[in-house]
Amino acid sequence: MKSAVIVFPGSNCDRDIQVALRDITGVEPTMVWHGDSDFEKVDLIALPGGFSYGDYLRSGAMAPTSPVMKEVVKRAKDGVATLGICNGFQVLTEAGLLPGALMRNAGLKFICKDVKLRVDNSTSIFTNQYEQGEVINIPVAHHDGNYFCDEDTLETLECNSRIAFRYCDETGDASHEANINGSLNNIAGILNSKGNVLGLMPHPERLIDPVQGGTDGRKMFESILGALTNA
Amino acid sequence: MTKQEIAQEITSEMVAEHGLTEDEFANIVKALGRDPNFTELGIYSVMWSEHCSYKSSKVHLKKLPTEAPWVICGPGENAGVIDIGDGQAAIFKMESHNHPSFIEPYQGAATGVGGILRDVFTMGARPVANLNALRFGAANHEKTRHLVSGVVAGIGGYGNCVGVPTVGGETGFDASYNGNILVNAMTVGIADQNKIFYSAAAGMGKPVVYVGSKTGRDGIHGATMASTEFSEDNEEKRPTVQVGDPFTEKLLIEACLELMSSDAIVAIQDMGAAGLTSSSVEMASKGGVGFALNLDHVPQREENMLPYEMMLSESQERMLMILEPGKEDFAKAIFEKWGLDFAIIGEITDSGNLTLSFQGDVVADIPINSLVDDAPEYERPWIKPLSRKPVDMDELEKPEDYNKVLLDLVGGPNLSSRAWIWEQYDHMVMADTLKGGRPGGDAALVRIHGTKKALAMSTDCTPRYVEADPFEGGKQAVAETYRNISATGAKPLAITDCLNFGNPEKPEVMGQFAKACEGIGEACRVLEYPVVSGNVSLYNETNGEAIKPTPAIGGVGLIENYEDAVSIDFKTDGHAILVVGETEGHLGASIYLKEIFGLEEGEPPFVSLGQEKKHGEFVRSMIEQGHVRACHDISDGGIAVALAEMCMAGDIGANVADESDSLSFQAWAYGEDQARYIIAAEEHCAAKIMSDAAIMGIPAFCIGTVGGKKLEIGNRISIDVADLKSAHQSWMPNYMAEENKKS
Amino acid sequence: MKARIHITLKEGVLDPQGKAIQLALGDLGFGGVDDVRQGKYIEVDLAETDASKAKDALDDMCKKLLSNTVIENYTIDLDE
Amino acid sequence: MKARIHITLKEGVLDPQGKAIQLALGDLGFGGVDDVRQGKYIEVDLAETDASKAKDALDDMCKKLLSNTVIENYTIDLDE
Ligand SMILES: Nc1ncnc2c1ncn2[C@@H]1O[C@H](COP(=O)(O)OP(=O)(O)O)[C@@H](O)[C@H]1O
Ligand SMILES: [Mg+2]
Repeated sequence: MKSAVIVFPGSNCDRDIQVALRDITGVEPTMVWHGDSDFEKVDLIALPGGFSYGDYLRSGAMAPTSPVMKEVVKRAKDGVATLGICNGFQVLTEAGLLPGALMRNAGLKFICKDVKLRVDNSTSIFTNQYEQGEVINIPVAHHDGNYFCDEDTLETLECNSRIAFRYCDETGDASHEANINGSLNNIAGILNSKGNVLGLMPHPERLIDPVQGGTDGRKMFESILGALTNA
Repeated sequence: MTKQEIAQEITSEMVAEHGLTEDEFANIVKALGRDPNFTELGIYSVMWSEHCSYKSSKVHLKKLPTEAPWVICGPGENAGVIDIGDGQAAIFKMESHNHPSFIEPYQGAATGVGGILRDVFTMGARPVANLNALRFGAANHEKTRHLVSGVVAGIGGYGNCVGVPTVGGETGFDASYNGNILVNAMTVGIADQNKIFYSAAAGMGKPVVYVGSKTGRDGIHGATMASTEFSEDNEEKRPTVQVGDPFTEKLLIEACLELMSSDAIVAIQDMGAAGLTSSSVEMASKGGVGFALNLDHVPQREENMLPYEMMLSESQERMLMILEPGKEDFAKAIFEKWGLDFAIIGEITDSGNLTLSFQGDVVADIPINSLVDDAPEYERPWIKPLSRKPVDMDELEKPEDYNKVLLDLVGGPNLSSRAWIWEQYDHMVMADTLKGGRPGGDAALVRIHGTKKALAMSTDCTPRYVEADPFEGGKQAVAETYRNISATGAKPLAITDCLNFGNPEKPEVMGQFAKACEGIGEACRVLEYPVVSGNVSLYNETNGEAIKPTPAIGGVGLIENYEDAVSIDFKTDGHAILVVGETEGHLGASIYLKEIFGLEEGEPPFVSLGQEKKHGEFVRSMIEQGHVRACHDISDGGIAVALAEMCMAGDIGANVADESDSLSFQAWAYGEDQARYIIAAEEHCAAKIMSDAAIMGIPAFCIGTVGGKKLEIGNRISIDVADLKSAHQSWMPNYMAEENKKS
Repeated sequence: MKARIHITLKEGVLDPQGKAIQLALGDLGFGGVDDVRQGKYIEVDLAETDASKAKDALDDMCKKLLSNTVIENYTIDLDE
Repeated sequence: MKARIHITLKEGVLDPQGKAIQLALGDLGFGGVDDVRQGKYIEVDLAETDASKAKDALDDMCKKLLSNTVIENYTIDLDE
């Protein structure tokens, strides 16, 4: 399985996801500079976490202006699997590949800690190795992860099982207390309507080796590997 | 300032405003053979300021041990460098940003992080960890919350964006910092030993190149500000505050590292305090060469900037380097790719002078050696600090409820959880922070990318002790980092320091400084744990009130295989709990006396460096042999607090016997004797640990077992771990939630 | 030509920063603060001298970059 | 009573956000953008009906919370 990691100025989890992809797929991902308008054909495009363009103005707002994003948008629309983590999720919404917006955390502070997520869609190419309703442990690290969209969009997301992950407590309850950043319906990650684009705020690439504190992030990459190599 | 102002004659008021004494000015005139002009006066004033010249501290710093076989580069360069095997080096330093952070906590702290990062990557290292040692005023002081909130947000705002994990530090509250908070930031980086860059300029005619952000009128006189006392109205006379741009810093790191992978760079230096002045003077002086700079070529953000302003500006995110001739275009392309300014602003000369031209005129021409070698060096008078009387504990009424004592300690301002702080820091970016080395333990552990090795890092200082006895306190600060690192299984290798003190012109303060340095030096010698970099921050006084002497120590160690590392959390029912080291019940200058009785009295605990070394080595060898399941050093709050911390971290109880024997319970449980550790181990391992200890003559006693939901210590303490946790975790968030409430 | 752009959250979009400011003002003892909304204010200096062309360009800038039309509204004032 | 508060960086203070926006506008193909400065815009609804009292209170709010007077200036407009 071939993958590409898009590197924007200010990306800072690009190496982390590169390492995770290399480790799990066994193939070195291509690192693509934001200024390039074309890159080789790949099975997966990954938009890493970080602070593209400093996250000045709004998180993820400036990345869509870069040459590479035109190509990313085109390929994502053509059905190429596209994964946005943290800042990558923010970029995907700003680029219009996913609906809604990520606003400042309700508590206004940056949050970095392990959180519990409930897997609410275990059939997508990104999540098929998880059990439906499984509670997993993943770190978050963001200032703007408060998911917002209009009511119609929310209903569409809910009705079509497009909410991949929700913040929850240990028992899997997506409670108000477990909602770390004020996201609508505890949303932590969503899929596009075709299911080939996933954006999520937590960082699965930070939990792939037990010494990092667990391996719950591995399954996401294993899901992708399974889905894309069998396809 | 106009051009006329620049050309004006220098008056004695101007000299005084620049923080120079009459004698110092006379020396300038002597060195130049004429009166300086305004630009030259500005340059001398910053180079001769306390901050840049270390004029009061140098004589004492010279006594610190700086060598060991694994030291590649000690103090004097931008940061210290040590050998960590496999051709790799760890490069690190700690630095203060106290005054700016008091004036503007967010930007002050943020630019402090930016500055220390540059000190480290300028030497060719990729920064891999940030730490911060913070001291705030009393919790109930009206400014404290605002300062905590701004400083923490600033450190996070910068470090998170740059993408370097902030993995540790320390945070204290004490009234002596009400008017002078301390913000000490430390960065640790990793480089290949054959790719380390130094600052000495060499090679006649080679180009002097400026890269990074443009120069504005930011923070002119920052270095002089850091070299005077605060008074109430200082806050009004704010110099322009520097604003940090972490995005540009991130680009600068990547661009510099990219250029460094070639052989284009002869020398490189960041522009820190006193910006272009100190960077060019230091590079030239180290290389014994002259610099001719054309200021018209300096990238400028504002209009009509004058030489004085350009030379003294402290605009952030800038570097100065000497390139190999012919590599200019190659280098320029890299910086342009990263969207950064790149300008050739001058060349190396053999004049030995710093010669500045501006709009066709020579506006300054100063012998470099006079700026550095002729800088004042003072052996300021000092008096030996008075020694304190021991506290007579029998005079104090014993607490009735030891449960409440423990809850008050772990749930009080100084020992409560700092999660509120570190959760605002991305402490996992780069994906190399080890689970057991996340903030909250003894030392932070960050794996060296792509290897089995990990760095262990900790910052420590107990100002209570240093105030009570600067010599013992200086020793203790070093010993505590040594212990924190050893407790993870890593071998402590070297330290950096940040020596925060009051006004050096006061003999008592100078006495604290001198004795603390002696103590630090002594500890470094015995522990084979040299000082490789550091920073001094003096004049931490407001209206004549000095801070508690605070020599913050940042220690760095190495563990060969991170799978061997242990963390502080108790793991499983049935593990035996051992105390390594002698418990004598020393309560003088303890946190117990301070927080429970409101007393800051007595002598601090004596630090037997021989024992520190022996016990540290022993604990490390037990960890390496795989006998240890959890380990924590005993420091503030003694055995009781250490046990509580291990229970809370593991979410599991412990049953411990009251082993106070001839000591009173309070002395046994809360005494702060040094060179001690608590270890949890399976029973057969515990037996092995105790028998090995006996052979080596090291005290090691089994005091109980892990298990249950409560921490029970004899019949005096019995508390649900959940209650301990709730007290421990709620203090900071509750306190900070009151941020805007009227006080 | 100088433009002043105001970017505000759409009605119905929760404003965590505004809410936090409102609470903080209450805590500071300011009574009677019924609502606070926080937005952005951007000043742009343009080389363009034709007002209608400038306005068109600015409108485009707001749509493409300066505002997120999912959650924000914008207004443009031109100094002439 | 409604107030509109503008908070802008003092002259000479670095504005990394403004600079980044300016660059991004360039990347988007907008020529002739000479300068961009970003500030905050805050709307406050007050129960107070006396304009001069409201102004005093707002001034106080700006000093104590809304602006960082070390690096920012503020202006207050009252809708009356
Ligand atoms: N400002 C801070 N930033 C990050 N971590 C911090 C900070 N202050 C304290 N910590 C973390 O909290 C834990 C407890 O700190 P401290 O009480 O100094 O430990 P110890 O007494 O073992 O040296 C450590 O893991 C430390 O790294
Ligand atoms: Mg510590």
